[in-house]
Amino acid sequence: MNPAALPTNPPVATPFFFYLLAAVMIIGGILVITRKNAVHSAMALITTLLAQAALYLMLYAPFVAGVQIILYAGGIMVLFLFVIMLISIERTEKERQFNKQWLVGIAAAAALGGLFIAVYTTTTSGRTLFPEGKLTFAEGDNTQRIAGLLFDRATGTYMFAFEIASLLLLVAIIGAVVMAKKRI
Amino acid sequence: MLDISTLHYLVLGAALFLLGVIGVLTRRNVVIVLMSIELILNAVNLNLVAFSRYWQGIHGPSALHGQVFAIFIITDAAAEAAVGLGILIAFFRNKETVNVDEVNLLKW
Amino acid sequence: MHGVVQYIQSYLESNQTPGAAGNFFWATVYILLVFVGLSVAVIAMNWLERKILAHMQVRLGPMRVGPHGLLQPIADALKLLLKEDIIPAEADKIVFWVAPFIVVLAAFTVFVVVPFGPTHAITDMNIGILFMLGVSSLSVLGIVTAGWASNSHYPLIGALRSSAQMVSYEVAMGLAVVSVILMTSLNEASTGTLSMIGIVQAQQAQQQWFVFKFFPLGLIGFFIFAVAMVAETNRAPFDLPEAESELTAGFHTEYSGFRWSLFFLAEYSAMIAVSSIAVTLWLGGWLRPFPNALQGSTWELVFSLIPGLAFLFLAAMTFYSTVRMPKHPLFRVQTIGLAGFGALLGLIGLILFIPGVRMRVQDIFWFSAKVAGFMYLYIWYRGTFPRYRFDQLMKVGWKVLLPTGLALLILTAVVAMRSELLADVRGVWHP
Amino acid sequence: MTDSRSLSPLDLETPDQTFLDANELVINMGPQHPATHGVLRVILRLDGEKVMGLECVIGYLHRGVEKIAENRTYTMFNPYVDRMDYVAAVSNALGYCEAVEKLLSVEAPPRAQYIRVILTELNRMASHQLWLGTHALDIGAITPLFYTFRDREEILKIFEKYCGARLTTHAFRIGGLQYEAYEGFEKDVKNFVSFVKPKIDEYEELLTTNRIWLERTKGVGVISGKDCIALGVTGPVLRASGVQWDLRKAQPYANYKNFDFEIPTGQNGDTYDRYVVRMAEMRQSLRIIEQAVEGIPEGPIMAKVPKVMKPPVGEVYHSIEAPKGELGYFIVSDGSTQPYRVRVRPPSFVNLQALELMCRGQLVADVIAVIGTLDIVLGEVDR
Repeated sequence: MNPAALPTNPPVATPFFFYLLAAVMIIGGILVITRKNAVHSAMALITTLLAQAALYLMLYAPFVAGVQIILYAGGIMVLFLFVIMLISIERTEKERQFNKQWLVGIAAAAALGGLFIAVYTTTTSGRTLFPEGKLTFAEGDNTQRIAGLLFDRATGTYMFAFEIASLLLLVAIIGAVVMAKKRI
Repeated sequence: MLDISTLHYLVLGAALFLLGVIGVLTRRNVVIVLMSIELILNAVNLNLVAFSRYWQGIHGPSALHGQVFAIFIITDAAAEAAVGLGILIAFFRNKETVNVDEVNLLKW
Repeated sequence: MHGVVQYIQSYLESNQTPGAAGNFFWATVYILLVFVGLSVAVIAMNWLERKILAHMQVRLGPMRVGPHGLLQPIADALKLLLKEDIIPAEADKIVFWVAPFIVVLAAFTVFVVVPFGPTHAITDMNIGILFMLGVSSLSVLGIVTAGWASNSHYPLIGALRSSAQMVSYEVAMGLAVVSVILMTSLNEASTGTLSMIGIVQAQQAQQQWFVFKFFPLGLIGFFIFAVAMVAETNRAPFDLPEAESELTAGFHTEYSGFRWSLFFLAEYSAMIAVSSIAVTLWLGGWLRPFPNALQGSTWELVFSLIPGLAFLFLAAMTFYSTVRMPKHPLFRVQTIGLAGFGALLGLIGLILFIPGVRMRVQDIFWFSAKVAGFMYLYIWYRGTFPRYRFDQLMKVGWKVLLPTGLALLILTAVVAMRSELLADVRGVWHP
Repeated sequence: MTDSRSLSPLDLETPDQTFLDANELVINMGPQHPATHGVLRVILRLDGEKVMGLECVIGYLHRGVEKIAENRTYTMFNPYVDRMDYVAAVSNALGYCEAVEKLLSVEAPPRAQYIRVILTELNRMASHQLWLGTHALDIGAITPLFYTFRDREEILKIFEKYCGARLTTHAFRIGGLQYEAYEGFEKDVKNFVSFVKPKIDEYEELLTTNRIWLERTKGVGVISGKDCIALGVTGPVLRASGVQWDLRKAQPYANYKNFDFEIPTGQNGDTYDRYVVRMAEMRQSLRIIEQAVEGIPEGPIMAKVPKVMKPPVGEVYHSIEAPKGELGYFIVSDGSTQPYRVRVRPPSFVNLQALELMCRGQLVADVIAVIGTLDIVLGEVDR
């Protein structure tokens, strides 16, 4: 048995992991919108986000998965928790959790869901969207290719958008500081 | 079990999207509303990355536009969360509450 | 059975990490091995910290449980496990229960991508360093929720402090890391990589540890990381979240027994984790010292003998203290125990001389030795420095490390650009 | 910030308007807290980490020492004073004995005076070493504590050899000393002086130029000399604010005018200056000890005092410079064998009043540093 005989990139147990992660995400999502306590909601959302990062890995998008973990779970959610701790939540926990239009809201969401179902069932190509389901890519160059789309002089379609995004972040920083500061 | 197709991801994305919409429309707590918005953005991201996977299957490994979009949306989400939570803190400081229902004046 | 032996043989001869080999079973075994080794390292670290700190402070440290207190960590662990697990009545029970596990999971998961050698890693991820930074930043979630769930003021302040601290130091840390990633793109075979193994291989290919690359740029990046990683792991002099003189114990004030020991475990494995990042990124990972200056089969042989010699030296020291033990019957058990420990060390040393093992293990040895150096630094800091105040900590993070990191990144990019252009002229670099 | 420096009493009802009160936090620091030096309880009102106000709650260690004095004879009360400032028991005893001696109009013989000075200054060293160790520990440096305790041990050994006790020594008697200095006392003291001199440099090496130490102590807990005088703050805290006031020079007692020493002062009145002043005081103490041990005269160690002390009716106030500040004893005699009233002016208690002024507007970590730099002993605060 030589090293070359070792299996390379064997198929992962894709359906099993997909359903597992999907279940985690759905349950997490439901918990997010039903918990009284905002910290519990945040924890559920973190679980959802991490499961989604794992799904990204299954979709051969490792870089997006890494960004998801580092930015969403490590950055944005910490910000959320930080704010939840700054504001006292004891009072809101005892109050009514849903607003008066909850019925309308759910009805609207149901209509939207119906629309989705209608679209998905009528589309003929629906079930065959992954024609090369078994195809695997070398993950090795995913990051490089994304970088190429973002930065490269020749293939960089999104260079301008990238700069705009940095501007957006700058504006957001200033806005957040202006909003949150007690007295400027 | 069936092989997982793009549709599976789309359905999952749609479900998360709907959950987010329900959260935004029905909850009173601003923090949870913001979290629901994050949920919606993530549902979109999931779709985009799934499309990117599909596109890669057709056009080869360089067709990563969906993933680039997803990265932009994550950037957006960070900006949105920062500003939203900043507004939330300012609001809480003045009103001592985090209920959207009570944001019914143009001034405070 | 034969198949298993064959598999091990083929693994030893292959150039793949166990994860890359894709076999579920063996990957699991390797994960278990790494985690057991990590736990042992944490236990050893506990003992070493107490002894080294004690000797810095003109005292002896643990001396009672086992010879020279060797069994003290085990006694501590037993005590913690047997202690009553108190959950405060007003605490948020679920979150209180979950928080320590988040911290431990985050600290342990990082080791999935730590390269102990070119083939000694659980897996080699394309986004290794990104994954490591991301997962280690998850531990702040556990700390924040632990502080909040305790429903008590000191833990809450500790949690707020730690979240602010960890988030701000992550920025400087990331900038230092990015400068290294730029450096990886400069060898003639590769186009830059985020993979932990790839980074070390880039250093190998460039015949240079990145700490010396573009002197002094690599050194500056290394210093930024070395400061940020201390703050990241909440250790002295940045141990504000658990500053005992101010906040009693910070975020884990209300924790006791097993749950507290989980925080302890996580803290020490996080220390080892960030030290491994530093070692991988700047100090050449598993590469032996002087990879470029001292080449040739003779030097290879000399350096491959060092692990065994180091263990034999430790064994000799142990035997020396065995001889120095008092000859009183009361100390007989301890003397025998110490001699046994010395014999164990000597045996390991001898095993390390076997050629097959020798070549296979020296990667792990050099990696661990470098990490151990960092661990000693941690203890040294703790013995020497007073604690920063919170605003000063933030000042160091945002006003010193962050601008330095940005300048470093730009400078590195400029310098790297120049050498890349040169490489382009030579026709070896291709995008 | 300007009003926080004034001496207005803390108003807990209306919050300071420069802060918004949306997330004001009230923290109960102590009585069980690692850094309040015993059982001090500090109620902190915080805005984030900023101290908006604080209130000290004391009395957890109250033993009624002053009341006990009214039921004890003058001699019997002598050991009780050791229990007030238990890290500087010798100084307490010196103040008490001198006060009663003043009441009785006797004076201790010169030899006794010299030995008293040596022991008191040794005790000042011990007290300052303990302060340094715990203060550095509060600020996060754990190692100085072990160094100072190692060296303080040598002082305690001398005490033990002299009178058999290490901490609550009961070394002095009214009218002089009970015990002659033991064989080799002078040699021990000289050895100690030459032993400890490089050790003080060692402490300074660890801290004085340490960047973190400077950042943690400079400009922290500033108090002006005027405020010190207004609050009655004495000792190193007062001297660090630039007021050159030391009772050993200002109202010389117990032979101190025979010795040549300086009064170290600071300018800024911050924690760092107090640290520098105390370090300099240790060196000055060593100077005094050196001079005293060279010049111990021969002679009796006990003045003529009656077996049953019945001081004449009257009152006396006598104060000495204890390690922590002015330690005063006000004794009223009704002519009986027991004092009618003993009132102690403890330096720690008075200095503690300055805490609120020094901490307002600073951060939580500074409160700890300031409590440490005030060098309080709760036994003395509560009595």
